[in-house]
Amino acid sequence: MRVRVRAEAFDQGAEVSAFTTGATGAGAVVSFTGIVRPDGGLTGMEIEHYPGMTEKAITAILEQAVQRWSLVDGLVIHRHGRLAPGEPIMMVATAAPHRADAFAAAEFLMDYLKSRAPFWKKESRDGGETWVAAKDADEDALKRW
Amino acid sequence: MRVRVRAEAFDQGAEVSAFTTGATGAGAVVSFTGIVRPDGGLTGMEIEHYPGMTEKAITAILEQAVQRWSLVDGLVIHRHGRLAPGEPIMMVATAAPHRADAFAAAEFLMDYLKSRAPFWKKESRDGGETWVAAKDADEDALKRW
Amino acid sequence: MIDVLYFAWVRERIGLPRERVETGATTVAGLVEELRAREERYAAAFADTSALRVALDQDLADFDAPLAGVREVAFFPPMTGG
Amino acid sequence: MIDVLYFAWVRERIGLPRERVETGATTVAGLVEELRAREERYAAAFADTSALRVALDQDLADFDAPLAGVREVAFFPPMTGG
Repeated sequence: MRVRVRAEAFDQGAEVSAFTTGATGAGAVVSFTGIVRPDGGLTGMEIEHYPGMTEKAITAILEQAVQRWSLVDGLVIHRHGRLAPGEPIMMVATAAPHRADAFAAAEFLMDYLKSRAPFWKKESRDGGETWVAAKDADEDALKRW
Repeated sequence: MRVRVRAEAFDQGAEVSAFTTGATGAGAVVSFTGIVRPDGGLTGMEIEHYPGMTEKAITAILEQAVQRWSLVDGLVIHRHGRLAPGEPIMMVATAAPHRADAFAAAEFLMDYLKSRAPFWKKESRDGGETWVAAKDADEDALKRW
Repeated sequence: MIDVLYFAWVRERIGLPRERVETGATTVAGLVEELRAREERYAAAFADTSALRVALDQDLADFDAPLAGVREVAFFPPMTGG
Repeated sequence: MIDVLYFAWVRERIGLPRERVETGATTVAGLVEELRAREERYAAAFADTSALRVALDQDLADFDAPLAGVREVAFFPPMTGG
């Protein structure tokens, strides 16, 4: 189980490979990668976070997922700082004996990271910078777990 | 959109990287990798398929997923022939603007590939070889779509 | 003449992967009856068609589907991909 | 003395990322009242606490939570990770 919060880019292909190789006994590996979408003239994104709490919150979420779905392993990588459109923001990976558990755990991790890990996104456009508002749908997504 | 049916091993990390790089405009990429689980003394697996129908069936399933969830792109790789425990059998990848669509499409692809693509698995153990029986649960999984 | 293909344990039970069959059957079920009547290994393979699937020209079909115009029929157990 | 941290637009509105605060408040809500009374920029940042979240020693908490024993309080908007 690993949590990495960092400013530097990551190589999600290499991460997925290493994660799969290390997940001995798994029959199913699911990965999710979030990418900065070049929507509506977006020129960049700045991600602020709360050092210390970020790692603590993500570790707690990941431990919950590992236990609930009997995961063989779990991984969360999340960037902060300045990102360009098209760049990967974050990824999660889950490994389980069966596919339903690997999928459910990855979706759970994403839903919780969205609303319970202390990150804040600020989008840059030609017109200036705006903080991304949390969506009610993201908060509602937690209710299914 | 790409479908590859092959005997040779594939590098799922490199595939996920290339897929993500090519999925311009996506905000979410989900990948699933299925691995031969070394369960109950399994020494190997042989996957038989129906050349011609396999590609046709997978392409139809993938086209359905791309349309239904407005995917930016979709990928299915499936091996046949002899596999050792721990080896990747197959992978799917989906790219969409939003995460819910990428996850749903990947799960849909897996459910349909399990029961609607013409592959048959035979497991080798010390005691001999046995054809894997289809599970009612796999057939039932199709009903949710 | 029609190409008949067998996969997985159906192939093993019958002992060959494919053959050309001269048939007067108008449906898949009729073809199955003819094959069953041939030899014990066919009777064994087709003993319980609820355990089998059929594809006509590489599309899944039902056992009551017509054979008119079909060039390739395949019989196999439920699929176990993924 | 307590460390008070601000993130995202709360940080921008107040104009600093953290400060040491001498407080007699016994709950988060009490601390918010004290901060609001300080200056317009604090009043603006804390105008609507339903738009804010609070963490005590790096765990999410409610605005009626007690401050006893707490060393670090953080105020921020709803999170937008992932």
